[in-house]
Amino acid sequence: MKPLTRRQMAWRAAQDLEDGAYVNLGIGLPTLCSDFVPEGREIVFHSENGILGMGPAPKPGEEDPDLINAGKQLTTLVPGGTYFHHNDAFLMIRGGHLDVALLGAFEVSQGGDLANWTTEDPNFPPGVGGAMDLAVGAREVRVLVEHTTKDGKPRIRKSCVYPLTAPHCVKRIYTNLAVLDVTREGIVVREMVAGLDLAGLQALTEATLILANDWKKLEAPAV
Amino acid sequence: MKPLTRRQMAWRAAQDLEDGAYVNLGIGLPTLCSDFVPEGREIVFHSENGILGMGPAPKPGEEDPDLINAGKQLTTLVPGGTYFHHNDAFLMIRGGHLDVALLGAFEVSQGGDLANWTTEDPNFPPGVGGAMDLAVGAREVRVLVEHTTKDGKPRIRKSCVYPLTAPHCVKRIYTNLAVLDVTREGIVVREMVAGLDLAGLQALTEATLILANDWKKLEAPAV
Amino acid sequence: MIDKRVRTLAEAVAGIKDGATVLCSGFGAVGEPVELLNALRDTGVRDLVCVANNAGTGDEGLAGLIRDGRVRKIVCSFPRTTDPHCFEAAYKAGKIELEIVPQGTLSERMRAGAAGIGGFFVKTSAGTKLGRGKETREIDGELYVLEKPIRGDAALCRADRADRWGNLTYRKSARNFNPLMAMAADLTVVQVREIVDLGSLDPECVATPGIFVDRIVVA
Amino acid sequence: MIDKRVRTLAEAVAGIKDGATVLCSGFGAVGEPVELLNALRDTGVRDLVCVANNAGTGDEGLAGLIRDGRVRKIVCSFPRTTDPHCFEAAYKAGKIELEIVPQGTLSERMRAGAAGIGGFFVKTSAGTKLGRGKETREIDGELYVLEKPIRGDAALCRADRADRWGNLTYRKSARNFNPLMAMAADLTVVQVREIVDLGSLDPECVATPGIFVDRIVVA
Repeated sequence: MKPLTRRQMAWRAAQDLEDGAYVNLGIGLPTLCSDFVPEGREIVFHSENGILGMGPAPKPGEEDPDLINAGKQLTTLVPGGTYFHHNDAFLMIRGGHLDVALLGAFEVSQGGDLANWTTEDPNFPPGVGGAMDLAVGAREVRVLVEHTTKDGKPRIRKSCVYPLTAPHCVKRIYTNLAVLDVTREGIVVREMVAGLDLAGLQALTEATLILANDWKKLEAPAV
Repeated sequence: MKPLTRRQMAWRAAQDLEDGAYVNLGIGLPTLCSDFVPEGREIVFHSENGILGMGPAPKPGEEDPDLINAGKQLTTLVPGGTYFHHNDAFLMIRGGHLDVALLGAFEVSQGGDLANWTTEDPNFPPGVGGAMDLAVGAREVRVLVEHTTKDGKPRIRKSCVYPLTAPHCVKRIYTNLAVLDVTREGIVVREMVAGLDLAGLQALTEATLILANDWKKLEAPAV
Repeated sequence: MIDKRVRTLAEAVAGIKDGATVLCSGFGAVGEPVELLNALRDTGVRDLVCVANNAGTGDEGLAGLIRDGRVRKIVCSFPRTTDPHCFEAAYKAGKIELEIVPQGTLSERMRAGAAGIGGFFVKTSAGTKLGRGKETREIDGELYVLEKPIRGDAALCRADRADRWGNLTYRKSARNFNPLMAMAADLTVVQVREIVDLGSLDPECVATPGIFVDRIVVA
Repeated sequence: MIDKRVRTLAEAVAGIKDGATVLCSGFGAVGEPVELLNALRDTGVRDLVCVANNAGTGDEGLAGLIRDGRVRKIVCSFPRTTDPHCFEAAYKAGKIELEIVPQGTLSERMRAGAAGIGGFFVKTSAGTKLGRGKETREIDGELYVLEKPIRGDAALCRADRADRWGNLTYRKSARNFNPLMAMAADLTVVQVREIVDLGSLDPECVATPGIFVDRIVVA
């Protein structure tokens, strides 16, 4: 069994972004997806700090300190991009105008609850940013997350242990091992990496998994 | 006794607009006030259809059909003026950003209630426009109104007969006979036209009037 | 590729169904998408609920829809604007339902519909006939009424310039309800004076980002 | 004559009192009115409640106010941004109170404060720890929480260009919270890169109309 790398996970998630979609990429792993938009598709990336039409990172010498993404990294604007204030940025989020929010997670529950804002570590002050707004507002919430923690504990659980970002919001989960859909019947495995079977994946997952009849091998190029 | 003309009433109301004030002028009589701003004062006129910094009516040949005031008359923009959408225009109104709304009225009550949107005439459909928003939102609501109806009935009443635009909102009333302030103690006469005494004014007013100690003669130039 | 341009007015208004709630922009005739409204009438659609500031002026646009009996109900702040004879005739004949909403409340209700706000409290109309029957609440000693969002099945708007992504600019006071209604409907259709190349509108000066727009047509 | 220009940073922040609620704009350091915040610190003011997206970065601006113990409480969405050491030290020492508000809710609460909205219902935070203790309501089958407006005694903002009426434009993503906070305070003070002649800003492209602005200073 060969798990996907983080860049491969981002590549896989990017394949599902449809031409013309308005998409918000969460801080961290999801941000990588913008590097892997399939040729010929126009995706409009939204940033909660007032940008539609974010482009790639600037080339050396073309950085503008007034142009950053939600993760506070320097970014660029593509032709057709626009600027607006924070309140309009969140009107877009909360009002259901974004097609997809691709978010990171600590945990996802069987019912699609998302926990991605605090581990309640007393050493760190909590911070929520725009996570809760994105989780309730985007038309479809997808999550990019390693299948387990570093010490092997499942991140896809019967119910979340960490405080929720929003209940019942996640539709699809991309992990380094599988692509999973949250459905009324439970969590359905759409794709698994080669060398893994349902029992093997279930052993790394607390939530009960259902294997789709038409499940596929999860593959990604070396990116 | 010589009542003010409508233009003189507008002139008188305009004298109280302070330098730098943000002012919304209601449709009809109040709109005339913009012609009488005292020399040297910069007043910023607001229009609920998305304009700050309305200027005078356009000169012949300079009309722009896309530039109208709230009364749907052609208007102009002064240097420093700006355009914005309806929702921002009403954010300014409701959020207390306007210093003064100068409105027309059917009736004003002793307690400052304003009735200016419908007479409930079954022959005409009602229409409220921005009147209720202006009445509750402007920092100070002033009213310009003929002291009585054409058939001599008082417009300044103990309580309004017509449906209210907003309760307790009017601060000052300019009529063709007097300038009146709505106070906790009652309606105080600040100015009266020459030849009129309190008894004479009271006879034309249903609300109980109090004469200010320092009341003045209400005078206006021939405008 | 994102391309929101359509070639004809008929394509632009296609799919708006009988009984739809249609946000009709404009302040009087200024900023009114007259040609789109005429095209909507030509589809034969009926039983519309139209949300607008006024109730049509002259014989074209919203007035034409009303004259031809296509509007079951109008939600507006001020029905009698310049030359409202189509509306007045329908109203007197009892052929159109009228809901009067204060202009700022109308605007804010659509913004709530656009912004995912489930309801909001305003002072406007509290203690008046238009506030009757509404839930009220005293907040910091003042009376507020609860207002609910309005969303359109469709919004018909008018702008000055657009690009193929649907980014829009307006001219002067013709902006009025357009950016607001464009945000508050499931299908937003915009007639524009001119379509320009992507990237030629100043990104600091776009009044309606394309995310809110579904179709644009030159008219 | 309307002239909102002041000559010095000290004049710009004069009159902000101990205990004031101050809206501090910026997203991280971008769009942060660092020089105004430094000038505010220099006034010696104490016990501030600061409303911001983050809790300061580096040692200047909001971070400096926190480091010097001037901030009693911070209301923000994400305290740990780039280099938040001033905030972290104060937080660990128990010297600053922290209220976490989701970024969109924070933004909408300030808009409500600016717009005369007494309260509003949003889905954000419903069913979560941050929604606990809030009034809830089911609307069309979904759970909403009631949120209340935020207003500042003062707002400190940063813009690109201004005229003497206080009309403002911004640069790129440095716009962020600035137009919003400028609307939501009793006293709005803005530091700008440049002041231009009245009438030279395009009236279609002013992002903050001067009505919201009280003082401008070049910094």
